Amino acid sequence: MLELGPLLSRAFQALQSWVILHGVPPLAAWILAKAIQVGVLVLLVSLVPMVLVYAERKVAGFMQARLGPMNVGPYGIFQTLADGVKLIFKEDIIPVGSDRLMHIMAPMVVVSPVFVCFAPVPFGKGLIPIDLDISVLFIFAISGISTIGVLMAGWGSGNKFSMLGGLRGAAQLVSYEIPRVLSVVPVLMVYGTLSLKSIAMGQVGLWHGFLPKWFIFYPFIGQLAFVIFLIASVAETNRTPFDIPEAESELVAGFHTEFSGLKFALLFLAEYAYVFLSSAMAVALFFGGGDGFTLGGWIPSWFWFLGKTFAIVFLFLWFRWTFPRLRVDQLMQFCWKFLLPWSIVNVGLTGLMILLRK
Amino acid sequence: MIGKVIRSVKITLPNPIGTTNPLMANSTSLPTIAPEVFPQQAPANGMFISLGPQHPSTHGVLRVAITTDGEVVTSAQPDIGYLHRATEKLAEKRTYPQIIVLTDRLDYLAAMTNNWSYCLAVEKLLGVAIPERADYLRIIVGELQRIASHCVFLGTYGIDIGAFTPFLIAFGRERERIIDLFEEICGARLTYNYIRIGGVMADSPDGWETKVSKFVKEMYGRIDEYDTLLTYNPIFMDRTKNVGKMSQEMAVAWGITGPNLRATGFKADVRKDDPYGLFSKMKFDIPVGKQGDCWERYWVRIQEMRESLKIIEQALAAMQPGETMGKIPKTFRVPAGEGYGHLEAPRGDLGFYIVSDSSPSPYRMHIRAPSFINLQVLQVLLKDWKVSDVIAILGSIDIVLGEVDR
Amino acid sequence: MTTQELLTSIQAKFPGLQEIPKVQGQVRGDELYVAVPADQLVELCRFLRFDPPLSFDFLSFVTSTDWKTHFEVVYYLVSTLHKHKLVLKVKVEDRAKPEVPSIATLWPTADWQEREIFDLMGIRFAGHYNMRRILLPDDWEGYPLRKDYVAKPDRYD
Amino acid sequence: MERTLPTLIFACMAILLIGLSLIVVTARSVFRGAVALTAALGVVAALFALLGADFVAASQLLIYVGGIMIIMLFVIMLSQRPLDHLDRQTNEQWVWGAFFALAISCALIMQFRAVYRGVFVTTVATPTTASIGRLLLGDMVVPFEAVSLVLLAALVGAVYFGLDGKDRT
Repeated sequence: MLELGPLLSRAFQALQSWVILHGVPPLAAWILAKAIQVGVLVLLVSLVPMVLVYAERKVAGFMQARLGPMNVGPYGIFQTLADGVKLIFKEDIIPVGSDRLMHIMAPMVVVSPVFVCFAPVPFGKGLIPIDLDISVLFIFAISGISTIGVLMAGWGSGNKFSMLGGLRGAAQLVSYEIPRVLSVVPVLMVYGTLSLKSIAMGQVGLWHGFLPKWFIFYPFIGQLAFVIFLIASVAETNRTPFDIPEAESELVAGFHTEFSGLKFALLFLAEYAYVFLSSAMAVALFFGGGDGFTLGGWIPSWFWFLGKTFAIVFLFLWFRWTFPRLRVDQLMQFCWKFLLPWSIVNVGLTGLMILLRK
Repeated sequence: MIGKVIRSVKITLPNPIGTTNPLMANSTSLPTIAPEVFPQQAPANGMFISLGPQHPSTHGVLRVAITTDGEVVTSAQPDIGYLHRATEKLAEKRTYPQIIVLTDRLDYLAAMTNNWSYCLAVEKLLGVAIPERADYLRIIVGELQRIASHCVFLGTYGIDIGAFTPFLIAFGRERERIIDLFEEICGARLTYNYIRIGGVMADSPDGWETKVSKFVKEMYGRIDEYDTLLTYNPIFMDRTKNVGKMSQEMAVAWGITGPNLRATGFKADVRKDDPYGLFSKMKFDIPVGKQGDCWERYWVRIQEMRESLKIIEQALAAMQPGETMGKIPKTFRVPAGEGYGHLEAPRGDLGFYIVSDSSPSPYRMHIRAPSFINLQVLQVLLKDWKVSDVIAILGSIDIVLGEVDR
Repeated sequence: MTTQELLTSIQAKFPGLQEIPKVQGQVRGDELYVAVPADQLVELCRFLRFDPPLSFDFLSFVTSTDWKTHFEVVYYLVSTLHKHKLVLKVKVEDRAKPEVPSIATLWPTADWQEREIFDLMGIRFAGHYNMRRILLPDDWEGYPLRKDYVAKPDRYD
Repeated sequence: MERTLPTLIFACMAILLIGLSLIVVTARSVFRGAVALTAALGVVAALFALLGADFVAASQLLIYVGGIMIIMLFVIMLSQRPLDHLDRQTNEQWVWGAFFALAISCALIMQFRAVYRGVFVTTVATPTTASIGRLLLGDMVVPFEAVSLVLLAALVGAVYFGLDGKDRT
């Protein structure tokens, strides 16, 4: 009824045929169609951080016995918009003694992979921009490029604190990438595919008539995989308790100390977009994507997907406002001595389970 | 490390100090903790880091120059004086009552105890007795001030370690209420000028005492909340336990006072050792730590807040209506001589040494500022710790730059 | 230990030392005030610090007063074990080049306090490892806490 | 149409790759050179993707760009200072280097021209993951494991050399 996917694809086809009827070559029409898709996606991905920033402020406010933004618009809902406008008009400062080219390129390198990463995310029935066969691997691979941007930002600022932040960021991101990828391997083994859409589709249905067939409900392996994935994702997005690259009490603001205006906004946007991406991935991998178990027929799948995603985003916000920050060596120990062994154990357990099933 | 979760297990630390002094009284060896001159250049394979004066974790305009060998601090030299206002010189040009205003600006997070300490010294010189009600009011505001000050410490220390929420809870909720109480009694929220020579500025307004006792009752629960939020948080404990350890010998030799000294297990408190006001009538414990690490410095402060609440309750119960100002003329001359008054401020032993030549203003006033004296131990305390521990150690010493630079 | 006992045990080791008598009409705390010549200071301090019955392990503060004719350096010592207190006063006659031996090796807490006195009062502490200005800028002229210090108006006045 | 568009993209990518490679060897700043190398590896991944090797492309990005290059940049950041790009990276052998590079590339071009004459770039849209997996754990399992053993040995060696003298036992 309210499913957007079929509606959109029908509208799309109508548009395409109308354009071709009016003498536009099919290739141009195809490019136009893709351009519209990309435009919508980029717009959505840019809007999501604005929502998240507002949510973060409100959640923080309620956790800290205060109100959060209240002045711009009712309950301050336009606060992020105002901030965005402010950031756009702010002076863009490139410090003397910095590597100018790296300083300018860093925010672009950080932010552009995010948009690409959203391409294979199944937002709901028929709402998947591009169904890649290797979408899980694709997202991990592309999001790794952002790390280069963090390093470039740290290097290009010509500031010791930025440099330290960049170094810490690189070490942390590379380390946590490994348990993060390994934590997803059990899911891939169970569903036998690398496509997020197929994984999400594989989780539709109920066990014993009441328990959804989501991966998280696989005994032990599901929960363990999800916990490792969540922790590693928090670390990948540089948020508390793993916000060591930008630890404000130690490194001022880490790798984005020297960024202002739009460049800072881009770095900020990337952080929140990655939070959203990680949550969306977690939903597709562990929570059945757009599957709405018993109520599935009543509420559209995209609504389910977004609802679950924001529930996981809330976890991210919750962590940030309750935990202190780890020290660098503790962070590394936690990754290499706790997360990594357990994620490997989880892969083994999953293999055992698959063998036993056969 | 994350594995060993200690949650809501109240750790009771036995008091290792009985009546014997831990410092071997007959030892003739010198303490081997003489600092070294700060090297002018970074070591060959090390780095030179200038932390501050504009840095979010130096709690004001403090600069700490650090040289490192890899991650390890090889030498640290705090650089102060950015906030120097020459209070001691200014005092020589002002009359005695006017100086109270200056003392407000020293430790601006604990202005009440500054006023009190100064007034103690002047009252010693004058030899006046102050009314009982004034003494009780002083105890109440003094202990409230201690709680407020420790609330700021708790919050800012949380931020240093990366937890933002305790700051807004402790600073924005509980301290705010204490400040409201202060505003009601003296009209000011930060620089109170409430405790005057010979008594206090004004009696408490109607209903103030019930408000205080209501606050005290609620505050017990709030401190338990801090325990769940920060004190026993495993990450917080990982960051602060066994970090920045200070031995008793070292602490005493460096003149450390207050919670920092007590965290080493040394039972020293001016309120007990050299009771002033009516503290000899009050029943309270001195919480002490064991090994003087960052976590215990923090923990001692949390426990102290509980003890302060007990003192306030006792003072409220014992307080009778009466005069709040002794018989002090509007203008007076202090007899010539010298006097030293000190008390247990939130940051340690705060004292005023006043030399008078029977003129309306002191001939010389020296402030024994606990933050200033506690800060210098950083020269040796930071050594051999990792760079990321610097913030944890610096924050746990709890300095106020207004008092360091005076 | 009472002040009298303190005095006798100090005088047993340092016979030349005298208590500063209380001037008629002046007020003073009930601590023991002892005048020490600068050349005996370190030796006396070492004795006070490590002698078991005395064990003044805690140096509360060091300060100085400008008496126009001379300077006076004041040490306030406390024993955390016996809870007795002692005030040492060192008179510095030489106004042109005032110098007192440093005791920062006995009580490290004197480190910055001596530097502060040097900074504001201009008394040098011989043997201090790092005798530099601490609060004021290194190029500051004069010693502000001296009574004959004249504040020069700067661009902010 | 289907033949020219991929070929066009391929040509663009090839030119980009050559340009980036030239930056790698000529950049004054080591850091910039490494960033250009990262970009070049990314373009190689794009070429793989264009040729239908989607798994290899993603692995290329994940391992080279997201792993190895980050470690290299990390090392450069630890050992260099931001203003080093003002220094000139001199290499007296550059003439000979350029000569041999040109000679080798000419030889390769000549060779490949003969083999691939008339072959156009075609994108194959079949997933390759499963077949690669079967190959690696089937016919190729012995070389695969041998390679991982070599890597393990290299890792142990690196840890050994990374230790301080006193920690070596």
